[in-house]
Order: sequence, then C-alpha cells, then structure tokens
Amino acid sequence: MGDLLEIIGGVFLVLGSITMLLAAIGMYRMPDFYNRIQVATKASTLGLLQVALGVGLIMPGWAPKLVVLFVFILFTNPISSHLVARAAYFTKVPMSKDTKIDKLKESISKAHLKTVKTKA
Amino acid sequence: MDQYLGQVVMAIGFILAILGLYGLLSQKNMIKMILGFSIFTTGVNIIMVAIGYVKGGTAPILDAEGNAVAKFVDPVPQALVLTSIVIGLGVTAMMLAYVMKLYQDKKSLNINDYKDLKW
Amino acid sequence: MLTVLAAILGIAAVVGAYYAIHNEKLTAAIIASGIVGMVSSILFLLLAAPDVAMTEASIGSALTTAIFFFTLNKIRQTNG
Amino acid sequence: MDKKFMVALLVAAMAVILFPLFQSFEGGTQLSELGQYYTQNGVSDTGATNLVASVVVTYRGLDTLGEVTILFLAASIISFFLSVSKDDRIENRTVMSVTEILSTASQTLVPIIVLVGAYILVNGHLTPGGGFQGGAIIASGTLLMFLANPNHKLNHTIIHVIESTSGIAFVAIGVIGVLMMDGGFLSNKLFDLGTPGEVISAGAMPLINIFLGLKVGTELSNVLGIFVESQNEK
Repeated sequence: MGDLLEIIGGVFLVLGSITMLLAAIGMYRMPDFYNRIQVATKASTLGLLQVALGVGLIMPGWAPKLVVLFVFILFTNPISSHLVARAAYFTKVPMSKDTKIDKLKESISKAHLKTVKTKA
Repeated sequence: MDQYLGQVVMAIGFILAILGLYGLLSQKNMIKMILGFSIFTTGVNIIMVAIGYVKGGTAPILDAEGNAVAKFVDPVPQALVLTSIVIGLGVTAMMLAYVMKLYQDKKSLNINDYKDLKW
Repeated sequence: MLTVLAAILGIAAVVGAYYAIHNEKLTAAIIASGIVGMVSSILFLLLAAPDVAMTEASIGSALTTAIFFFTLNKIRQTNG
Repeated sequence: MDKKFMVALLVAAMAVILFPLFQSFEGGTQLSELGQYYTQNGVSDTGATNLVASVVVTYRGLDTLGEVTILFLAASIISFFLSVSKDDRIENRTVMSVTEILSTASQTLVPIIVLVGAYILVNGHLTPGGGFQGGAIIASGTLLMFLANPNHKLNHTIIHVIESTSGIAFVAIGVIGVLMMDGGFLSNKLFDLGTPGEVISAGAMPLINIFLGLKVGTELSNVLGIFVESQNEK
C-alpha cells in the first residue's frame, strides 16, 4: 500500500517537473512580455500544485501544511502576475505586432486615475 | 558529493560583499549608494552563516521528543544574522529618510552637491 | 548536487548585484537588488538555516524593495 | 590622488583582508566549543527544541534587548524626520485606482498572513521561527494592506500602546528573572520548563517570543506607515 502511494506520488512529481519545463520553453518561444507572463503563470501554478500533491502522497504527515501551501499558491500567483502585467501595460511595454485586440484600452477611459482626499 | 558547498556559498558571499562595497564607494547617486550598502549587508550575512556551516549538517532543530537526530550546524552565527537582517532594514530605512529630506532641500540626488560640511 | 544548485543561484545573485550597481534606471536597479535578497534567502536554506531564510525572504525581498519605491515615488513627486 | 584609484585601492584592501578567512575555511567538520555546548545542553537548559530560538531569546537575551533598542531608535529617528504637520498636507492626491482583484484579494489574504505570522511567533521554540520572523511576516501583511489601499491610515495610538507595552513587558520579564530566581537577567526558569516539544513548555520563552514579535511587527509596520504618509507632504 505504501509503495503504491509512493509510486503515484513520484508520477505526480515527474508531471510537475514536465509542466515547469514546458513553462521554461514557453518563456523562450513567446514573442512578447504579455504572452510570456501568461505562459509562466499558468504553467508554474499547475506545476507547483502537482509537485505539492506528489510530496503529499509520499509524505502523508506533511499533508496539512501542504494544503495551506496549496491555498497560498492559488491565491498569490495569479494575483501577482495580474498586477505585474497591469503595471507593464501602464508603463507602455511594447506588444507584439500580431496583437489585434486590446480590450483593456477599450474598457479604461480616464477612470484608472482617481483622486483621494488625504486630509482626515 | 557536496564536499565544497560551504566554500562555494562563502565565495558568493565574498563577491557580493566586495561588489556592494565597490558600489557604495564609486556611485554618485545616493539611492545607488544605499543599494550598494544593502548588497554589502547581504554578502556579510551570507559569509557569517557559511562560517557556521558543518559538512552534512542539518538545521539545529530537534525532533518532537527532544532527541538530536543528526549532526547540527552551529546555531550561534544564525542567531546573530537573524537580528542583523532586521537591523539592516532599520538602518536602510533611516538612510532613505535622510535622502528624502536632503532632496527636498536641494533637489539633487548627487552626493557631490552636498558640500556644506566640507572644508 | 546541492553545490551545483548553489553555484547557479550564486551566478544569479552576482549578476543581479552587478545590474543593481551599474544600471542607469533606478527602478530596474531596485528590483535587481530585490532579486539578490530572494536568491540569498534560498542560499541560507541550503546552508541549513531555515530561521534566517524566513527573515531574509520577507525583509530582503519585500519590505526593503517597498521602502526604496516609496522613497523614489516621493522624489518623483517633489520634482513636480 | 585620483578618486577611482582610491576606490580600487580600498576594494582591493577589503579583498585582501577577507581572503585569509576564505583560505583557512575548511567547510567545518566539527562545531566550535560554544556551539558544541549549546547543541548538547540546549534542551536541558532551556527546554526548547529550536536551538536558534534558545540562543536568541535565552542565552543571548541581553544582546537581543540591545538590538531591539537599536531598531526602536531607528524607527524613532525616521518618524521624527518624516512626520507631516497638518498644514503641509496636500488636500487631494491623484493615485492609480486599485483593481478589484487586488482589493478583494487583500481583504482575504491579510488576515491569513497575520495568522501565519502569529503561528510562527507562538511556535518559535518548537519549529523554525520566533519573534523576529513572525514580526517580519506581520509587517509584510501590513505592506499588502498599504498596496491595496494607499490612503489607509494606521491607528498610531494603538500601535504605540502595543509597542511600548511589549517593550516594557520584555524588560519586566528580565528583571523578574533577576529578582525572584537566581537565574540572572532574562532567566528562562520563570515558569516550569515542561516537556520539550509541547506548545506550553520552555519556561518563559513563548511569552518572550510573543512580546518580541509584537514589538518588531508593530515597529516595522510603523516605519512603513510613516513612509506611506510622507507621500502626502507638499
């Protein structure tokens, strides 16, 4: 029984490594910053989750801590890359020439700047 | 296998410390100087932790029953570096506060423009 | 094996430090110094110092970078 | 003398000073005498399974007190320099609006981050962690709060009360150790040492860790808050 769990965990570890490798290849192949950050975020989130699952199957004692890690990765990874991409858009990082549609430009007028009152 | 891990990491610490010192001395921009200082601090911290490293040692934490399971690394340098990192943040923040006030005064980040105490 | 990993991380740290010192753009230099902090936290973990690695990860890469950017923003504001 | 030459000379001198340290370093096959004493007698002396925490809090507690004082001095100098008077404050500041994703995520994540910080702080004598680490993690939670809402105002009264109270409590525990026991300043034997590996064990160490973490966390949050508020100055 323990051997079977270990084998399944090993398979998940290998799957996670392959996903991360695909992310690295995608970083090299993609034409511009926005495509690259999309590839890196999706593949690395999935790869990290697979690695965590594999470790949890091999070492069942660590499972509660790995669940907490799961939640943290699922929350923070997409949010941070969303913010990085948004910052890149507003600092005018150039897009690839093949980009046809720019939805963010349509939906944002001047509303992204707002004035706040600083006096209490 | 990992015969030279301590030496390799210590060499990295030396290179970082010397690069940081070079940046601190050679740059004119005050923010760049503070960046050099923080890199220097990081390098010195790495050197200190590497001094306490023991070949094949594990972190100095016992198991749940309070028995030593394996060879430990030295806990004393780790304890010193722990406080040194937090103080490094405090000192960096203090220097940046000085830079903000100096910039409000003279509108320049160049260290050569501040000659009030030079005589 | 760990030695090779440490050497690769060390190259990243040294390149980041060189970039932080020699780049003209301040924002890029600050982010490079944040990378140095993050990499050095992994080096602490390799040297069997998890306590130090935790502190360095949250202070060296998050708080220091944030304080530098607050200063930069203030300087840009004062400039008008 | 040329300045570049002087810089090169100083850097080379530093390298020459540091090189013998590197050359004589053998990667360490055994601990120093002090480290050996700490690793062998750490558990029986302090009852904590995390030896780094026992060095920071108990064996070298006086040094830690000095370091907390340095941090307090740095924070005081920063707040003295960057405090903004009411007349100097600009009325309206234009900032980039925060996306809904970030504001929602920060509402969910900040309590979790502070909870993780508290866990690390309370379990400092068992697993990696302790006052300094927990405080730094709590401060990074505050940083996320500021990123999600740049106009957030910290309640300075509460922060100062927590900071001063924990500082006084830290010193008070040390003085009680001198007066009541014969263990000396910051003695660990204020309470029963208990069995190593349980949450309530190791004498006064969890209590000291909690006060240390509260002090470091509030101090770093306070520094961040001052830096954010100084953006509103004219």
